[in-house]
Amino acid sequence: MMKKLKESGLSKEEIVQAYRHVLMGRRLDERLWQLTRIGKTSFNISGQGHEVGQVAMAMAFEHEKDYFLPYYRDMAPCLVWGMTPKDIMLGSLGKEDDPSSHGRQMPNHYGSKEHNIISHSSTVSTQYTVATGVAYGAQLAKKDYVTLTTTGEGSANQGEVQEAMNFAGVKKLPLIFVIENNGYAISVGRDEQYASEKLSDRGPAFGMTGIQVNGNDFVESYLAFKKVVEDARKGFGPALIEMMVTRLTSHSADDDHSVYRTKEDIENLKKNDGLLLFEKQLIDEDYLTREQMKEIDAELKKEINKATDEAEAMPDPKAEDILKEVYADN
Amino acid sequence: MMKKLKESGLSKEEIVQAYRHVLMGRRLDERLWQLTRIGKTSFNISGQGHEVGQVAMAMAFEHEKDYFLPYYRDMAPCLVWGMTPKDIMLGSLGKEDDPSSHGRQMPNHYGSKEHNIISHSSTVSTQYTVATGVAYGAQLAKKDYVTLTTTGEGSANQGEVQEAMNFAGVKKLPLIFVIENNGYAISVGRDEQYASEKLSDRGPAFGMTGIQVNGNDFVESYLAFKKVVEDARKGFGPALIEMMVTRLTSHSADDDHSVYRTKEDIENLKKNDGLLLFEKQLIDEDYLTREQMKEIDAELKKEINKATDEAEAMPDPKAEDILKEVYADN
Amino acid sequence: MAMMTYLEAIHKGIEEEMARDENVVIFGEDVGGVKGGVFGVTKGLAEMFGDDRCFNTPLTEGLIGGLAVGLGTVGYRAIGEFQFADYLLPAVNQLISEASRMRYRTQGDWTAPITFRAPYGGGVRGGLYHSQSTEKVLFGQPGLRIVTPSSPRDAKGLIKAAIRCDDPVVFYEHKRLYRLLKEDVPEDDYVVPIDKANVVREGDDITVIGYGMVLNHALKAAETLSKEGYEAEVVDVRSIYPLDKETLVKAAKKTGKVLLVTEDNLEGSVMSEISAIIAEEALFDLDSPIRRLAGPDSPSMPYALPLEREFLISEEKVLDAMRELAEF
Amino acid sequence: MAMMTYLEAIHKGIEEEMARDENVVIFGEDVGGVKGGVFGVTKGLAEMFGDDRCFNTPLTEGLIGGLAVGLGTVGYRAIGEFQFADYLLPAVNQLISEASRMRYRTQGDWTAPITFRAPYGGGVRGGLYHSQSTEKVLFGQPGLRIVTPSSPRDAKGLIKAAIRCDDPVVFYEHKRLYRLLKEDVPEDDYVVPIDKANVVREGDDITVIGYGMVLNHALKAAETLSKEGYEAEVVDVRSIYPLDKETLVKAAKKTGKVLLVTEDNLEGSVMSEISAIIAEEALFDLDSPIRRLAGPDSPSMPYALPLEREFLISEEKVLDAMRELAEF
Ligand SMILES: Cc1ncc(C[n+]2csc(CCOP(=O)(O)OP(=O)(O)O)c2C)c(N)n1
Ligand SMILES: Cc1ncc(C[n+]2csc(CCOP(=O)(O)OP(=O)(O)O)c2C)c(N)n1
Ligand SMILES: [Mg+2]
Ligand SMILES: [Mg+2]
Repeated sequence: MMKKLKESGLSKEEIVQAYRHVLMGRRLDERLWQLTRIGKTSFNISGQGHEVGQVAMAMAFEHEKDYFLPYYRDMAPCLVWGMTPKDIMLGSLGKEDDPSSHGRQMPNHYGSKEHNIISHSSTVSTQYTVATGVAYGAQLAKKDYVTLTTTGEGSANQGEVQEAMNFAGVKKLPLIFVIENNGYAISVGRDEQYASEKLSDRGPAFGMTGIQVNGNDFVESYLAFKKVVEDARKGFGPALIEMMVTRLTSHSADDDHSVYRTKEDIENLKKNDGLLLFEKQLIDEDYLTREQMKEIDAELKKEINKATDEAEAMPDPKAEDILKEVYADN
Repeated sequence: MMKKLKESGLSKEEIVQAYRHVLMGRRLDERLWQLTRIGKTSFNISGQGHEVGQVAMAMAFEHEKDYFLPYYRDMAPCLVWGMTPKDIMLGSLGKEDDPSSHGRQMPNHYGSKEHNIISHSSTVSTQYTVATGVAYGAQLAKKDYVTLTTTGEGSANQGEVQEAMNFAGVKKLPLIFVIENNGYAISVGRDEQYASEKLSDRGPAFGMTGIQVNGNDFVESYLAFKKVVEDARKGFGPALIEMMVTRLTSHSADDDHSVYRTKEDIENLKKNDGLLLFEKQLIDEDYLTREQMKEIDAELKKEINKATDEAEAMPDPKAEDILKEVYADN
Repeated sequence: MAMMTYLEAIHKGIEEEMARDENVVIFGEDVGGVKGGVFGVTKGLAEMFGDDRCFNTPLTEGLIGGLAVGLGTVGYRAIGEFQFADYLLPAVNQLISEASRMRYRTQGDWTAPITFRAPYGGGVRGGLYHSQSTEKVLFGQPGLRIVTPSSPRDAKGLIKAAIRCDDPVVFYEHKRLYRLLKEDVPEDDYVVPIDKANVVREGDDITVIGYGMVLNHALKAAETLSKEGYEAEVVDVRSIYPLDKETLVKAAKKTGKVLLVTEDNLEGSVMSEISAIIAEEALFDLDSPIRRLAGPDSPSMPYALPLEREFLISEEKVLDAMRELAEF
Repeated sequence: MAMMTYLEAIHKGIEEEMARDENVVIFGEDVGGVKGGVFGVTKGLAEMFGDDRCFNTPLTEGLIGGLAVGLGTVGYRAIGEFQFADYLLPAVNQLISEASRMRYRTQGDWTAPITFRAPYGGGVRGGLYHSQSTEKVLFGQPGLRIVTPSSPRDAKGLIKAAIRCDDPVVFYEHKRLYRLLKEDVPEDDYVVPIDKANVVREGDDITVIGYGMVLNHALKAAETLSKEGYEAEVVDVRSIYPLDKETLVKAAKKTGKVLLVTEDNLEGSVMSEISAIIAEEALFDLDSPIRRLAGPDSPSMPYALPLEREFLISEEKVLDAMRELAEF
């Protein structure tokens, strides 16, 4: 049973805005797969099936001041934080103006100085310890920003993740750790990844609240984040949230999940598609009609087309700039 | 309130033997401090205050077949496993016949091929992941040996420790993880090290039992280990035991704890001296008289004198052997 | 003989060793089950040898390192896979502090005979973190061996040698060569020596030393150069650490003109050590400065195509450098 | 001017920078509180600047690495201490994948101005894991700087330069020099350039290049040799990575006879890169092979005194090598 949308305390406008973000996440990602298939970009890795929880998560923060250290499936929350579809496109096409890395990192390595989204590498979970520094900065400066960092459930087993949680617990850092648990680390299923029932149990083991939420339940997710963000902002310390989500696609453009997921499994994925469930809820609870959704969809597609065209027209990084910004003095 | 000795299910002989090990741990370490002070050895780091729990721990294993991956304070359990005072001496004096490292590692880096004690480095806690390989070997070979590994509560925060526990949980390895919690990582106290109430809470977070025991309570410690070792041997998987102990000395010969422990703290240490508490218990529960203890003490000292003399007479490693056993073919 | 890609040859070598010795086990992220590795090197091994001997680990490279060391101490021959050579960095402490020293610090009482597999190299649009040559990070750690094959034939024989070796061996596999190279590979049980460089082409005019993708470039460039009247001696380093000094110095002395090629950055690469060895032992046989051809000193290769291309050593760049040296 | 040991000079440099810029923070195992580091380098800083700016971390080097990077991104200048250089190995992933690449991978949008302190070096009966020169593990990672002072005067100026530098800098401190060296150190606010080698002694007969303990041996040996009629040019590398090629090549050319000294293992050390640079850029100015004097290729130095002595480079060994080269 999903929590009713009105229990969120959000206005209708805000809920509709949330839907737009969720849908934009989906549609933009679909476009990126297309671009990958036709060879315009060489790689994609997507948040399909994570978007509802991701958007709920991001909406619990104040994007003007809070910091975000995402991982590669977090396109939707980066959009909530302020990045534009064009920004994402520039990254996937590896363009000079890509705000994430200026074409230096692979697609889906999100970052934006303008929007307080701190660059992450491909090496999983290093953002967890980096986030402790960002959060400690708030304490030092006596600022009330809260820091958010995310990773996958496979990556959450990296030792550094526990080191970061341990330190955050000790210093009561204003830092929200998130594990987006889609049950797979590429082909490796839950049973081979960890033995505890819930990963959120690791919260208390490191001195903080640990909450598991259903990432398909927008309100459950949003309220859980709202609470821990408020607490963190008040100085009550960090929290760990395990967000249960579904990976609807293969791991990435380099993977084919039909090798290790049965046909049945793959067919069943649709039942857990958070977008479809969210749409049903929006209709059932009278926030939007199917018609209105179609209109939004059309608008978003136009925006995506425009972003694609504009991004494609932008220049590539120049070969002669390869040594730029290796050090501060070059 | 400490558990009565007879509740251990151990015979009087076994209990007295336990006491001999505890006392030998203490006396041998005292000798090593002396040797350090007069410059015969350059370093010592000791288990004083850990011995009662350590001996209880070691007695729950079958030393002919079980493997032990100790850390530097584990002289007493190494003695229980079969190493001799002379073996220890050879290590502290850096002699060629030192079974731990043939004089190549610093003192107190215990190991013995003969006694299934696997060599550890100075880099803390790497033995935790190494121990998973040893334990996985039991499953592969369908052997029923159990593996024990230990570390300090500071070192237990290393990421690798959690990686090891996580894997052991997944594979249900016959592996007992121990944290000897003496409240200090050199000068760093508990509050700066971790925020959870008990480190044993990390057990369930990684899919295994976690038990905190009072390491000064011989029977409580012994019974806890006995149970988890039996379970592990039956294939029920790993366990984490947090053993609360006291560090009676400075961290090592290179440290002076009076800098960061108050005079009062240091005076109070004696109250938590497991050896004294154990002796009182042995007397109160009629296992030994003060007189008999003195006799034992005298015997042990003789043994230590002999071990010292014999070890001192042994040859140092030869300079020309510095490249021996870098690779299999040299 | 059978036609095999570089990837198939590695697979075959592992399969043969697992069949030959039941103490050989293999593991890593996505290594087990039906996936059999993100590149498919271990595909089928779990079915063939059981899920106990070929299995997935959680996503924790430190654990992969320690697990392998522990298995080594109790008599197994572990093959630990790092999914990408870039991702062995979280395991560096285990590799240096434990694997490479278990034997030395116990004077042989305990040993860690391990093969760590690490797919490396650029030109796959992998950007900063899926393209690296990380061998320099582990280079110069006595007790550890680093090897890499540059042909399918060597790939099979060398992985077998690594598995049988009683030392810990880091076995680098060039990702671009996986499917690019195909040749006849013996079907019988042979090993390639773990500690020998290989003169793959003889010539009297210049000496080119390299391994991996750039070695293949050098071989092709040597043919072109031959038509121009210069013959290049081409040496495959193969045993990256410890180096086979004898073969390298001999090849350097033979022509007196040495070109060292690596797709790693210029500074701090394996080629620097080779240069130092030659400068120490063959200086008076040299007719020209020891020339290194390498990537620029940027932190690995960026993703965007113009940047990746700028970073990579191409056949053309190798040929130019060889020609220049020949004409020196 | 004030007489200061190498240790006091480092302490003083940090203290001055913390007083000068409130964004400078320092942390590590035992760094805070009343202990102030196992060697006492940070003693008093917690009291002076508060427990927020000088504090203890849990025993987790990966965390120290990441914490520093994160602080850098939000405008702080972190000084992270690794208690021993041996124990930065668990943080190698953070140092290479994060610290050294934050600037590059964002083309300067995000940066990580950090100083990582690492006490290194042998001769302290520290055995295999308290004696290492781990700089070679980090060498050749563009984006990262590695420096080390070899005198108290440089120690103060260089730690200040490292803290002010907008790049991540690994600052190696030789444990044996902490209390061994004492000299007059300026009390004013000076910095030593972060990227320059230093010619510490002029001479025309041979060139000796080194850093740390062995550099001090070389300086003493040079005096002895001078009495024998040979004058040695002695160069302190100081900026280990990137190297100051210009100064090094010039010094090599000046005498044509080069001795590279390191207390690290022979193979894969920083000296190999220096040798490669000289072999590339000054080959025809050389009158003798480039000679390296280094520890044997054992995994660091064993504990037992005869073995530790065998490993270590002594003043005598340096003098012998210098004399041999001078007479070549
Ligand atoms: C340190 C490191 N090891 C391995 C990889 C290769 N890799 C990339 S994603 C991935 C699986 C991640 O799974 P999970 O954390 O569950 O995240 P998900 O992709 O499911 O969202 C792996 C093994 C990597 N990027 N970094
Ligand atoms: C990876 C690593 N970092 C730092 C050190 C230095 N060091 C040695 S012991 C120690 C404190 C250990 O404390 P704890 O784990 O509580 O064990 P205890 O000494 O109290 O038994 C430190 C920091 C080390 N040996 N290894
Ligand atoms: Mg996942
Ligand atoms: Mg402790």
